[in-house]
Amino acid sequence: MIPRLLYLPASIGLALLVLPLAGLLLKVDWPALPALLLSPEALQPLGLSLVTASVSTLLCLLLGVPLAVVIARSQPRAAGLLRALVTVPLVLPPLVGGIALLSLLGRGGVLGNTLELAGLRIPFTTAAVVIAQTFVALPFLVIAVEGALRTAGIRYERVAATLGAGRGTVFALITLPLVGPGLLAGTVLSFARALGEFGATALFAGNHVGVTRTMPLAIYTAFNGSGVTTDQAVALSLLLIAVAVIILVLVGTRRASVLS
Amino acid sequence: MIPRLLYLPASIGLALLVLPLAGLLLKVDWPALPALLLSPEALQPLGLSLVTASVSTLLCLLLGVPLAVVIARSQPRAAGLLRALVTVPLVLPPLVGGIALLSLLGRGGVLGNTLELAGLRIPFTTAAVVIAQTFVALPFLVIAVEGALRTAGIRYERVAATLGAGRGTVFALITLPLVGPGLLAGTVLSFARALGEFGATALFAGNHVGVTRTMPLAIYTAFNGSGVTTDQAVALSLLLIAVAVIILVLVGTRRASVLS
Amino acid sequence: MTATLRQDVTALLAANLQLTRGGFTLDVQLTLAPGEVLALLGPNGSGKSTVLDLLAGLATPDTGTVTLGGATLTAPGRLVAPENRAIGLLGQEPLLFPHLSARANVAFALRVGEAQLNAASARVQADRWLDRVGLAGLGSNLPGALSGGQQQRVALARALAAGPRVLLLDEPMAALDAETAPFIRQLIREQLAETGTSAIIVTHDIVDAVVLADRVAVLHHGALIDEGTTAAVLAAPQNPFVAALAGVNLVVGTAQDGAVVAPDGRTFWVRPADAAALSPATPAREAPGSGTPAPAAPAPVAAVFRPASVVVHTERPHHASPRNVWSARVRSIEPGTGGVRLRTSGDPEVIAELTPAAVADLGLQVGSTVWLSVKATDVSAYRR
Amino acid sequence: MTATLRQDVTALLAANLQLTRGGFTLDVQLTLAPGEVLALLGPNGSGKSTVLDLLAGLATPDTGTVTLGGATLTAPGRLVAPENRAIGLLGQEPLLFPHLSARANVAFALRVGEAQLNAASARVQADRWLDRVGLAGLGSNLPGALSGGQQQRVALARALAAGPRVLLLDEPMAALDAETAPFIRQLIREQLAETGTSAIIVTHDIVDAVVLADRVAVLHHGALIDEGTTAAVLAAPQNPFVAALAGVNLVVGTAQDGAVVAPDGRTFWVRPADAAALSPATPAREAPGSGTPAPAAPAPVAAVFRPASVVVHTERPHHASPRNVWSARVRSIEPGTGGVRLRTSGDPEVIAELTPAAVADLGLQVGSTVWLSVKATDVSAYRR
Amino acid sequence: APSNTSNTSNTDEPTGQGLASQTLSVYAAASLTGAFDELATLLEHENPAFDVQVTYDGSSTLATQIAAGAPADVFASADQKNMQPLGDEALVGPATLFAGNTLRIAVAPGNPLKIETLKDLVRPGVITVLCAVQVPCGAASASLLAKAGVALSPASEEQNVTAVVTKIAGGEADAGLVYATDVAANPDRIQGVTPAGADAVVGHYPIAVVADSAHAEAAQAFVDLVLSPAGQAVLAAHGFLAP
Ligand SMILES: Nc1ncnc2c1ncn2[C@@H]1O[C@H](COP(=O)(O)OP(=O)(O)OP(=O)(O)O)[C@@H](O)[C@H]1O
Ligand SMILES: Nc1ncnc2c1ncn2[C@@H]1O[C@H](COP(=O)(O)OP(=O)(O)OP(=O)(O)O)[C@@H](O)[C@H]1O
Ligand SMILES: [Mg+2]
Ligand SMILES: [Mg+2]
Repeated sequence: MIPRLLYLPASIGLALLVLPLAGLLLKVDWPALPALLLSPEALQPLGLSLVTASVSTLLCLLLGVPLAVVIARSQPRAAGLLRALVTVPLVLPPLVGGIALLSLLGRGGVLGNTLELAGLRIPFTTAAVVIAQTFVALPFLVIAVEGALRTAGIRYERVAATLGAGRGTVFALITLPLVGPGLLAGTVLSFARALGEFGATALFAGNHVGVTRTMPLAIYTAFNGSGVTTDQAVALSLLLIAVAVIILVLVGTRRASVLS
Repeated sequence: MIPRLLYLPASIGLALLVLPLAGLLLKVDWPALPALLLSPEALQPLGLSLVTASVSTLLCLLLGVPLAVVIARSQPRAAGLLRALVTVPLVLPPLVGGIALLSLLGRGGVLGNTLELAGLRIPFTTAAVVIAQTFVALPFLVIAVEGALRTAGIRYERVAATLGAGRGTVFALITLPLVGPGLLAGTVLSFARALGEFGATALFAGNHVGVTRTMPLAIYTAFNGSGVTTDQAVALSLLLIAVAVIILVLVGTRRASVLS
Repeated sequence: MTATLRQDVTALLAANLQLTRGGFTLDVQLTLAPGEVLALLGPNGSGKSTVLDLLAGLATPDTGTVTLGGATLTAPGRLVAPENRAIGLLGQEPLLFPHLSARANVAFALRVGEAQLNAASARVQADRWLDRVGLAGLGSNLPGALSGGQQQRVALARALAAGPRVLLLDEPMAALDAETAPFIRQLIREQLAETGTSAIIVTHDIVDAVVLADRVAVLHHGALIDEGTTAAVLAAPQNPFVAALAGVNLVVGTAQDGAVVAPDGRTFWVRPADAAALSPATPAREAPGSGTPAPAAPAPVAAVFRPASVVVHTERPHHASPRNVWSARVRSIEPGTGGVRLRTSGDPEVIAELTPAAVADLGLQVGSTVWLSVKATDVSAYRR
Repeated sequence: MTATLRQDVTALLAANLQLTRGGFTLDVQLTLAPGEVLALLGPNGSGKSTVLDLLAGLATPDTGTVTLGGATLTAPGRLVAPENRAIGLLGQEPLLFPHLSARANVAFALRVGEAQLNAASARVQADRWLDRVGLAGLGSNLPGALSGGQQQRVALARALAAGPRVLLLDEPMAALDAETAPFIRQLIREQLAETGTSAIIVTHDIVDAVVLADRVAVLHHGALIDEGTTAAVLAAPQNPFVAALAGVNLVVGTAQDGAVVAPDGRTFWVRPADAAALSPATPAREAPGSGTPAPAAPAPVAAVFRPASVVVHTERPHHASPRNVWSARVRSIEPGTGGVRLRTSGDPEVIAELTPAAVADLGLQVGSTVWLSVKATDVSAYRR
Repeated sequence: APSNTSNTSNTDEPTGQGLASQTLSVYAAASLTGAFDELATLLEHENPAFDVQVTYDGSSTLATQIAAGAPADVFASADQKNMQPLGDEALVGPATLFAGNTLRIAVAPGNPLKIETLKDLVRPGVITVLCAVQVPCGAASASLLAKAGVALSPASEEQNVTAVVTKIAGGEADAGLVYATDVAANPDRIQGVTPAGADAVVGHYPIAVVADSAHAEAAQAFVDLVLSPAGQAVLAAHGFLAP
């Protein structure tokens, strides 16, 4: 059922996404790779990245799914406005996201001052990493799930209601399963975005080994380290990509089996 | 039809996305703002950003929609793999995207060498900006449209075929309009992402006034110039956000009216 | 409206609904007594599904109210949510939850509906329900792996299993096969009677109305044009739709000397017993919405006769006893289950039913000119 | 299969299809002559919609072929795309394109189908089609703003407008109201005849088969169990489904001295003309799939009689002439369009139809024990 | 208070002796990477109780973070511009200049295009990249070019000097202006050419203890080490000039 004409642009699109990654492979110093990948400089940021990205994704689900429901079920005008608000963080250059978070939660920030009085300091902690990642990843989840909710429509929810099911039951047993594919897509997108997050984290959370140095920051550090070639940065990137591909393929296959 | 329990997390989610932006507003040097925003230092990058992001979005549509169709109509296994490949660029820290593009299209790159012989040089040109933006924005379009295609299903396409409609006709008159909302969401996402793109652009395209200095690069440059006060960077960010919000709301409202 | 006011005191469900959607306007008053089953009939697009949506709380009327057992469900500024109404709705499409098996679809209703069963007993009961609708063994099939009629039966089982106080069924027998339909009809009948559930059943099949309903109401262009027991409504069709449903010819015209004059001028003499009723002085059976007719206007009257009562001749019958004789052209000839049906020209068209042998003998073809006759004693009449 | 082979030479469409889906197995051979209209009947889930999907190219059989006018459409390793088959399909759901108005839905078929009209004339013609199906004025409505029956009519107009060589209609009359149905049936009939289109019509309404089809085929559990002219098939039902469709009682049993012995031992004497045919030596009307019966086995035979032929007594009739007399319990009493229908115990159950007055006179209730009789001359019989 | 802090901790006190094990956080400009890594090791060696963590980034990023309350103890900036506002706000103690840096023309190893002077940078066909004037190396480059009277329109104004090095090492650009220390740090990837007048343009690096530092004494110890002859020797080995 695929118009033959589409295969050409589809191939170009795929090539545009995949070939640069293949290009990276050519830059890898293969003999030195194994030692580097097993060094604490590689494994510690990787661990931190996986943990923070997972927590962020969870937060995205907890906050984003409800937000998506509210938007999807709002009047068109309100939904349009909410959707625009949710999309704005996407437009922010990563650095600006960091400035914005600092200006809210940093010393001198509106909320930051209050928190400081309560003895809580968020910036430059692992919590800051999670917040920065959630901030940048949340829009993906919301937009993806909202789209799925809208496409799924409310026909089945209405049927469930006429059978006597309360809203919570309908949400858990009907709505969520029906938007399963969209939810999974949104989760994948936001996990990927959280895993790759660099800009806002760099400014808002800093770059402290073991605390806030996630994989992207480790790559940045390796890249900026004078005297070090880009080799290390490329190797670390490769590691990040490999882990991401494994996770994505695992999820993708599970998703496929759910759908089929 | 919205379970009441969802309003709390939804509000927190929205606050997380919106409050940092509000925090930014507090950092603005309002009296100096109008002059700054009307200066060429602000308007030229804005113009360049809008032009390049629009072209990138167009490219995303041309390449991404076919790719999304191919994935959506593939066997589950193949689709899972393709989807994972398409998602990987999301994981890349922006800097690595830049390295990857350079290693492919740069002077020493695989394709770059060939292009060089043909007299084509891509880095440091506006074309490089567009390529970098397309590279980072394309996954959004593909994932969003693929999800919409999958949810829309093929029932109507099958009906159209039994009426005698060829694949191209079905695609243009049935498939595309049916995934309208998903397509619009994907377009918005990829435009937003292209507009905010900084990392890959900085490395792959460089930072040349009028040629490759897009708004995010201008913001970063301003940030480096003004240091701690960040006034100018914030002002420029504000301009970018304002333009983005206007575009998003306009599109969102149009989208709402299409849906209603 | 008279009918409504008459029943309000004993009504379980009472509704007064106004709604405009584009060019379509709905204005309906109806009531349902406890345990009563009402068949809601009407042509396509007359607003039947819309009425059910309004009753179930899935749509909001522009103005109007819905009350159930005295409690207000719908009123200006008030809309009790569908899940809190105890009104079930089986819509025109089965809409089985696509991610749940047939069994799980029914079990869902048993868990969230009146029964509030736990997961395990809901599964057991669901299988019993599937058995009752003739789908034993298909419980594990997802809706996509069920045929259209099988889906319809699961949806029906699900709606019945929810156990609401009032059940709204929108063409519940559509898509069912001829062998199954009577059993399912019987199942609905027994289930409603056993549980004392009131119901409104939308159907295009007069058999459903006859078997299932205590009373029928006929909707036309968003307004109720007739209401009463099935027999009464079918005996005196108020409009061509009801006549078609009853399978009779209906001539609406004006009264003249105990006969009915059709719009095209044909005069239909009617049986003596009814001829008197055509005189303006005698009050007719009151149709809902008719109110008190203005005495000055010529009262509209109707004549009704069965297609089988119409005799077809190729020449003008001189010696025959029928007083009603006219000529017409044959518009169409179709086989029917009761013989061959001839549709003949005129305003209104008249349908004659005769045996295939007769059609052959008379050499009838589409376009033939024929003479038709019907005995006055076969024509009943009434004031509208 | 004999029927298939017989017709192969003149067949426009010929299909031999095998498919297994979960517990369901389909194995069907069928042919369609040019201009022929075949009614495909069968209980829910017997595979009718599946057959149409396979013919239209929307599904692939496990094995088998489909040929149209000699060209192979489906074969191992070959599947001509639906859009290149010239086979139209109106599915069981209307599936109007939700983003296109009623007019645009029909116009789509006129543009991409046989007619290949340009946009402007497609719009004009589409409005004409909407007029023909009684929807003039609703052309601009989106499908969401149409009632169920209105959607069905648009879908039918769209399918007819595409002008395929073979048209497959899956319950095209479902959801239509009683007044409209005859007109739409006539429209389908005329359109198919005018354009010489061959068609297969799936329906649960025997009227559709009688009015529209030249021939009927009965599908049961994925296999064709009967085939022939409507009259022939209804006169000698091959199984309870067909009997239900024909509205008759069917007793399948073994032949004994010119009578039919039911599974529960009741003996049904049949009319003399048919009694001879029950003897094993006489060849019966050959049913498709029956092949040559093994001569040793007791040949299954069937007795058929109308519910109205069954007389109900409260005591054993001594003096009565009918040779067939038996007692049974009343299982259910339902009003029907032809009177009151009594379902009585036994294997098989027997339905009796009598007037409401008779029911009252006899004081019948569910559970009553009654005596039933039917005259041998009212019972026809045949070998299966 | 900040001004006192630097005075109370003295070099002649036994450095860090008797202090509990503590982690010292140094925020340093990216160009200091090699040298400060060595100095950190040196301090830890001298005083095993110290665990020195150095965070490298652009000076403006680091300054912004310190202003927002980042847990830094020492800040070493690549220019005065980013140190000044922190001092004005009393967020850091008094700053001391501890190193200088000069510019080099960076070219591909072997100098294939034979670039010897600043004027060669404007030769047709030569792709030159510079730091943006907003960052320290860019400001220095602008000043050097202005003094030499060369009007140069670079192919790109990079956000930091590493990007300039990367572009030249990767072959995207033919030449650029980088710090002498960058040339020293990347001997295999780029080659340095000293332009005339380079010594006249010196970038100055200030260092200061952060006012909020929880480890003020240790912080001062690090600053003292940097300023000590041993520290200066390390810096010189990495190509830095004396302040
Ligand atoms: N948005 C709308 N604009 C215009 N007309 C509308 C709109 N929505 C519904 N209608 C009209 O409302 C009428 C009532 O529809 P409804 O579905 O209630 O009919 P119904 O009696 O159930 O018919 P059916 O027997 O075909 O199911 C239809 O004539 C339909 O065209
Ligand atoms: N994936 C599957 N697994 C098991 N059974 C299936 C699957 N898909 C379809 N079936 C079965 O195939 C049979 C044929 O379905 P089909 O839709 O062709 O029936 P039908 O004759 O059109 O019935 P109806 O009159 O109800 O429309 C059904 O019994 C259905 O349960
Ligand atoms: Mg309806
Ligand atoms: Mg079917």
